[in-house]
Amino acid sequence: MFAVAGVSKFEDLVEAIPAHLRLARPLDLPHSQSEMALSRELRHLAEKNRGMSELTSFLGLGWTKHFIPAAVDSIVSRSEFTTAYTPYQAEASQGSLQQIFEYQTMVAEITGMEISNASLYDGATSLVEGMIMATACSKGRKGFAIASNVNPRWREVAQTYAGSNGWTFHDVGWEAGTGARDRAALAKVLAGHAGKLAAVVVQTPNVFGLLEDLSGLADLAHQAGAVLLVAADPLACAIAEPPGSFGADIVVGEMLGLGIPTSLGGPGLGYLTTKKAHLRQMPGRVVGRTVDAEGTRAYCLTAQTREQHIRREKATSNICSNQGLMTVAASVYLALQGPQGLAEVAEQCASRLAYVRDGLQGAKIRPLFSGTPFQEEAFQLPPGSRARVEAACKTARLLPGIWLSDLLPGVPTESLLVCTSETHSRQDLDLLVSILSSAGGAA
Amino acid sequence: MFAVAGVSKFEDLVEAIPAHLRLARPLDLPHSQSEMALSRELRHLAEKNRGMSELTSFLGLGWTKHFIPAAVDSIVSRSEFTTAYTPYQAEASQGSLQQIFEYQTMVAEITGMEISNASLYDGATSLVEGMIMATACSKGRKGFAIASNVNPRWREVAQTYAGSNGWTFHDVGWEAGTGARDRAALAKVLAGHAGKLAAVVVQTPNVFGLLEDLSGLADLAHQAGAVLLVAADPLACAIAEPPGSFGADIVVGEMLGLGIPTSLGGPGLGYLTTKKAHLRQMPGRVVGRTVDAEGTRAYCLTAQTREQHIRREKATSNICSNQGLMTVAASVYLALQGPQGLAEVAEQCASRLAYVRDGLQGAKIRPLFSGTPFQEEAFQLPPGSRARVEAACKTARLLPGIWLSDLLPGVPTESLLVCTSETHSRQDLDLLVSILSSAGGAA
Amino acid sequence: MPKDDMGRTMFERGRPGQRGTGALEWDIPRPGLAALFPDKFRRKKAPRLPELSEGEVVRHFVNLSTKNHHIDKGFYPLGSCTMKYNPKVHETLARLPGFTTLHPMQPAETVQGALELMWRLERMLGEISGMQAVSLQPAAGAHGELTALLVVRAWHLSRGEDRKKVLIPDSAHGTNPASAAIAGFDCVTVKSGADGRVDVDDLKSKLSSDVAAFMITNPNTVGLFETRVEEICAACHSVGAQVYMDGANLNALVGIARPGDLGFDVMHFNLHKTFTTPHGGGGPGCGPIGVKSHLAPFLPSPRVTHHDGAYGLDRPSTSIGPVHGAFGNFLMMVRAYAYVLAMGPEGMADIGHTAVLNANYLYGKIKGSLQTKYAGPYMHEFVLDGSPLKKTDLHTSDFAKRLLDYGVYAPTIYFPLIVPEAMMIEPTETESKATLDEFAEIFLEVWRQSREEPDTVRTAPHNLLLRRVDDVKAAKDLVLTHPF
Amino acid sequence: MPKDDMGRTMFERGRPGQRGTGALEWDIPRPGLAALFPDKFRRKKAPRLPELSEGEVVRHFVNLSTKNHHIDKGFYPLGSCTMKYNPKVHETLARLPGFTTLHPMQPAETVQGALELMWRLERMLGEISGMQAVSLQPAAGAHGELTALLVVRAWHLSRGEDRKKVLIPDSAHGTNPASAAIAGFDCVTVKSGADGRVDVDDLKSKLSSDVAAFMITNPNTVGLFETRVEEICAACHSVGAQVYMDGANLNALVGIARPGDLGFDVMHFNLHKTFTTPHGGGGPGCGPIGVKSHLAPFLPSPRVTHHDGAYGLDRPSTSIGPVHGAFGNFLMMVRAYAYVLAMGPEGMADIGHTAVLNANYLYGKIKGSLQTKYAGPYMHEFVLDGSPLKKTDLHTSDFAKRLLDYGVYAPTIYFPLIVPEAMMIEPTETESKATLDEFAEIFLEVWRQSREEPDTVRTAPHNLLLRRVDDVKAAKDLVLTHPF
Ligand SMILES: Cc1ncc(COP(=O)(O)O)c(C=O)c1O
Ligand SMILES: Cc1ncc(COP(=O)(O)O)c(C=O)c1O
Repeated sequence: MFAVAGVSKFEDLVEAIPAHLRLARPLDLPHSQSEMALSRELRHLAEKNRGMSELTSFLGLGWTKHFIPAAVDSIVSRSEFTTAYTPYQAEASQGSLQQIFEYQTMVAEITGMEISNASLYDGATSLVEGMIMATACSKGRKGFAIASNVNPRWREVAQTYAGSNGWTFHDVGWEAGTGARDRAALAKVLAGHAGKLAAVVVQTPNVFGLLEDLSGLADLAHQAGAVLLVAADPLACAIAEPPGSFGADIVVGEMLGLGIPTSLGGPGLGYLTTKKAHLRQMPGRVVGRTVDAEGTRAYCLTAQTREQHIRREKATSNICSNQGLMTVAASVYLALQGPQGLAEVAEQCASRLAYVRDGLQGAKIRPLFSGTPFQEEAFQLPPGSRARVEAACKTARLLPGIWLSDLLPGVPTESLLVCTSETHSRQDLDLLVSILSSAGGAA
Repeated sequence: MFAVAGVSKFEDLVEAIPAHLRLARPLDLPHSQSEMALSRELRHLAEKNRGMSELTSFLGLGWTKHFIPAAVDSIVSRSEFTTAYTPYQAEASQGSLQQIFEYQTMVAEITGMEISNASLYDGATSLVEGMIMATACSKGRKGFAIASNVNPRWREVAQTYAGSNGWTFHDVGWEAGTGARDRAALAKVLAGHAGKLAAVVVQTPNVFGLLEDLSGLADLAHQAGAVLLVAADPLACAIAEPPGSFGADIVVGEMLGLGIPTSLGGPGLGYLTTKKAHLRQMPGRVVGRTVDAEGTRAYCLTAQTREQHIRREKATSNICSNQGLMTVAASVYLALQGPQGLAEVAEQCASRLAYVRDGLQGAKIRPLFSGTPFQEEAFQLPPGSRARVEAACKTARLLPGIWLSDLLPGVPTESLLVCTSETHSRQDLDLLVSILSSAGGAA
Repeated sequence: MPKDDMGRTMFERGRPGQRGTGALEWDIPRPGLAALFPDKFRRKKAPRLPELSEGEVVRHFVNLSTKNHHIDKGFYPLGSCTMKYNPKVHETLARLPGFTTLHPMQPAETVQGALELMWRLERMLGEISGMQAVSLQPAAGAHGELTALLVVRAWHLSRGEDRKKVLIPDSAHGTNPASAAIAGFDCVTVKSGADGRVDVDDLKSKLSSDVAAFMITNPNTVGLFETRVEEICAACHSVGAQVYMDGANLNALVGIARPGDLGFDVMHFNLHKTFTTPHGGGGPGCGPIGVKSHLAPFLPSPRVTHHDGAYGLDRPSTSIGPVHGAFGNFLMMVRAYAYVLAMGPEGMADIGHTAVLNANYLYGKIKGSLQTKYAGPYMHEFVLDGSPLKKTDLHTSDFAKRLLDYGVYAPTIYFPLIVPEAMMIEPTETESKATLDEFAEIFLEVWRQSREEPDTVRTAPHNLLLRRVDDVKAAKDLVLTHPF
Repeated sequence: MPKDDMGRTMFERGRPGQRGTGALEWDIPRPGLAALFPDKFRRKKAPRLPELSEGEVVRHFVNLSTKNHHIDKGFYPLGSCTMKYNPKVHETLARLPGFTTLHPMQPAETVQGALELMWRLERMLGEISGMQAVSLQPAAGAHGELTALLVVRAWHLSRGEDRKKVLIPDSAHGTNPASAAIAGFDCVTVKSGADGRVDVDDLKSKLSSDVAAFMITNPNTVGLFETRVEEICAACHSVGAQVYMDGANLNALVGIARPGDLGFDVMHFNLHKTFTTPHGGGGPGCGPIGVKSHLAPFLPSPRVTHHDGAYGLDRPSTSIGPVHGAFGNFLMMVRAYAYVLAMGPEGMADIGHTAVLNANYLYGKIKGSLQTKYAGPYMHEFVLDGSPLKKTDLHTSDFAKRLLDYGVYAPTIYFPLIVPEAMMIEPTETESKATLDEFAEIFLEVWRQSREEPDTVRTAPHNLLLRRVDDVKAAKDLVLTHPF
């Protein structure tokens, strides 16, 4: 092969690398291992974790464990989807292209919006992309009226991007009673920053797991010349009126859970849907329907003049590789469930939370807020009970939820954010209720 | 749909079933379960077993655990292979057909024979099919000179078929020193049943794990007008001279282990290879190479006039469905290993046994026989030690092997048949040696 | 290039020394082959296996795979084969390490879950079939037939009778006579009547005290329920013969009628048909047998037992002995068990209902073209008489090949033997009306072509990777392994 | 029928009420939606998701899937994308429940294995790249670029400097300027010289104390190593600018040279290229960044720590903060870790060697047709100048489409921008010589057709399921969701 390559030895091929810059020693890495040996090692590492099949977990915060039908992975693992690249050559990539088109349709339907992109990295970065998009939609404004009850993990990521983008965040607190965004506070921000706001940013369900009432919000935002950016849980949208019905301009969020395992939070699947009028400001890939030279229906990447490979520093986003295969997982999941199945899963999640709430009622443990929860809710345990609860849970191999105060300033230290799903059996729920009632009940 | 079906209601369609014979009640079965619930139940059943990933096992007897590269199941699980039927329509089944053709080639190569069929149920039934075939090759003779050191589990199955087929078994014992078939005894049987023997039947490695020296055996059989039927371990054939080199007429055996997990012994994969001259007596499907109408290379089922759907009661076998998908597993495994990889696995197995033998040597635990083992060997523990060994193994979650006397009359009660493979780490081997040495060592 | 590449084997790719697996670890001393085996045992010439990288192996098999039709691709109307959808969860569950890593010689206390599953599945099959004892051991339908006949033989022998004959209808599947022959019986053919069912008079005329069993498929192979089943069973029993039901077509009956209630003594199941374990390109299947209690003592050993909450194994002395080296195709049982759980009593009843409706609907859609020889309504399948094709000098096989061009598989052809140019169509219950409609459209179009442009049909297929495959040449040349 | 069926969506199949999952168990009371949500929150009109059985869903996606080219099917010479074989064991390991069932908010003591894996992988990437600290958090290459630039910005700010400019060669990938813009920088383009490498004089002329960083791809996008890398780094450092290496082409260097040793301060890795995590039709990727120690305090939080045998998490106050909601694409890290273990030091060195040899061999085979603009030898890829196609009025895109007809994918086209009608070919190290030879043959044949029968090329593809797809119409009509 060297002769054809026009050289006589390997070194001739890399003569452009100054000799003193070449690596003169073998890399200091573990020795090459057989598949058997490395499988053993990885299994060993996996066994050092206590996964949710071993622990009974009520952790949520947008990364929710749902049951995933076997058909999902059976499709996802087909190398036709797994080992393909971004579908550049449409004629040899109709599989991925049509699948993305169908995904776009389903996400748009679920959120009640007109169009969707082909995916973003995760929920948190989808919020950031939504904000970048909002600045573009508002001709460069950089202020955000952002609810304090947006997932703090997502807000933190937005904060990371804020400095370099010159963004200012105007926090809108929550109402002490309902846990919903404070309408008066929002009015104040809107009034106080007229002409400067790119977007009003809210999340539903919010970090407390409570549905935000979106009615009238779009008008308020639009009157301020801002767009309405809503982070929404797609599963909640199966049974709750979606942001699109309330005139939201941009909807973002996380699809993990719907066909996608929690996997320490990644790979997840960020989505972004919007109005057709905002297409030119939308980040990321998008697939459109067209025909081939003979008029046969076909799909291809389109509206590419927004993207980095064409517009470079003027692109709507820097995103290139996104979460392609995760859209396959979500598409298969949603197609299997259909409207009925998805609604039933959502109803199961909410009903199981209601069961827990009812159970805790007996031990006088009440929700922190009076708002309407979907599948997650903060419960107020008696002061000083946290250590007792933690000890009891450890023994029972149970993760009871997230202590809100670890996440968010301004909440009592004994607020526990509990997330239920269809995967929790009645026994799981009873166990949680009994532990919280005895260890965390009124002393 | 009923209108098109020409009826007005379902009952009209089944009017041929006398009403009083119809089932008037729902079946008494567990209620329909969701995929989530039934997955839980099956996982629960699976967890009630102690598999070989939890136990350190030295069980063999032809069902040997080998490491299976991930690529095997990634191919096997493709629905193109999993959900296809027997490749009747060649033009729409070239995938399975070519795969079987390649499988046939590899099994023929490994056993050193000219042709192979497309599979049989398992090793035991492959022996039976070989015997049925032998009767056909010998124009209906029904006597078998069969070595007593053939796997007794397989012999038992042959026994089940013997009565209805009118077979007589003439047992050929083993040599007390080497464990190999007793040559003198064989000579006697051959002489004593001249004109009546369909086949001489031996196995290599035999039930003691020892290679049988096949030289001269074919001549002896042929002189008696019988065929030489050899049950052979395909992995041993990677490094041991295969039966084909010694003139065997029919070679049968089990491929489980080579890409196929042990799975309580099934599905396994019975194979049968033979000489081209015996094709007309061969049981089961076979694929041949041909061309299509334009001369393009193609494959199809062939030599079907031997089979039940054509010949009915005169068929060479009743087999119809066989172990198709398991031939995919074996084919991918063998293709991945290639001659080098397969030989290395075989060498690993044999070397690990040698390591155990060396280790036991120190505790004066010797092999029962002096023959040459492949990956399995019987060790003679001191009289009365079995209970001690069993107790120690239970504590160590170890299955040390098979007690030969449970399987075979005429062997000491403390002979332990130990099987090693490349999956045993040095620690596994050391553990076995130490337990056998202390609990089973000379008291 | 794609065309040139057709049929190229692994043996024609790769390069010497390449392998698709990494070298193994030698954490123990390596004595070397010479130290392990005396020279006389050592292999001199390595088997000519392929020498390829993992990527090349995968690419080879992935590309091969796409040359198959399969259920997940499209309609598969193979009569008698029950090509229904195989739920994906079965594949996941059958791969649980708690099932796949079990060794058949493990002590029973370490395989309680597996034994429990088998024990329960036996009882489920018993309930579904109305049989009183079940053995899961046979590895496929034909194996079940043979096993069942050995059981019948053992029962007769236990009563001091060495009966020699088995009666089989002329419409029977080839495995029936083949199994009977291997079980040591002489086969006697029973004629079908004008209605496609057993000619009961012919049957009666052939019954005698030398008849061990009558093997009958029900619904039979032309898709008809044997309406006179009670009379048939009574006639057989009156001469001491057993009645065997080939259960390949059980899909039509589940939840509607039970073989045991119909009077059968013994039957086999095809888990790879009725219980949707995947066909795997020709197996593995699983062919349990069910028997009435008088035959139970003779079932293959070992038997799974259940006492005081513990599962165990028993080898009754009355048993015919084992018919498989281990327990049969265990992982297929896992799949079937999951299927029964998913279905439940309601789902089970739907199977038969929908399968029957689909078959009759489809026949209703296409009967303007080819027709059946025997009048319906049918159970789960129907068999067309292809003789009218002869008018334009065509055969059923031509018609079948042309169907392939439209992305569907062909029906089972030339079986059963009692229908000329037979074309046996079984849509199954998992196909939607839309798919049946599409198939009907294709069928009618090929029928049109058969009359108006028969050459198109005669030279089919046209749209596949290959044109008509020359099976005559295959049988003549007999190239059965790669010629190195 | 297959043709008619092309492009038919799930929304055009199925029937109302159908679903592909069974009903769930209600082992708790079912309050009903009305009891759960006040009316104002309840959804009035259900989303129009498909209504299909499991079998129909599976058939739909299986059939869709086969309309893709993919690595396991054939050669995929996409330049800059490193389409190498993805070992199957990675897929198995990344599906272990001990990895997939983890929640990002679990206490560290319950995810020790995951943290250990990340900690080790960081160090492995550090050793491979010669960088001193690594963050695995960015979800793809572009995300890594952006993260790295935020780190650089934070470093400058920590020194009291708010630098505004980032220099980027004209040959750079589009993500480089796009990332720089989102990181708040102004982009300044640096010209490429006549040899295809950075024009160092132009670079120097643009360097100033307002330059935060110079982003450079090495080997660069025409497949050439930046020979003057030391001089470049020195020049940048002399004005206090950081040098960033886009590591998309790291595959060419592994085991041969290390970016850290070359003088770079910061870089990103594409685990989905060099470390062979599968591309998934456009992700998920994983784009770790590596930095020299002075930048380490600014890496994204949380950081994985290791003290006294226990792994934990730390959120240093100097950090730029998180760039992902959790830890990044964790399962991709699992795959990359397995890959490094499989390769070991020896295997790692082979990657670069074989990738470079394969690229130069392939160019040697085809250079009689189209040629590169810049002289080689090349590293892992080369870029052909497609302008000669204009003689017969063809474009690189036509040539690409015709290649598809032969069962291979097309090269990356029209990138980099400095080569007219660019065609960028990266064979990778996992392709065999036989495959390269086959591709060369195809390429030369298409070249012949380009001159002798240009219409064949202009109207390609001819052998695929579709003819040329009309992307102009797509961009005009903008049908981005199914029109119900
Ligand atoms: C009616 C009938 N009986 C028996 C069999 C044999 O079953 P198996 O292929 O499982 O051995 C078949 C298989 O096609 C069949 O259709
Ligand atoms: C040179 C170069 N830089 C950066 C990127 C962006 O990487 P990613 O797609 O992972 O965001 C690519 C991807 O193609 C690339 O080729």
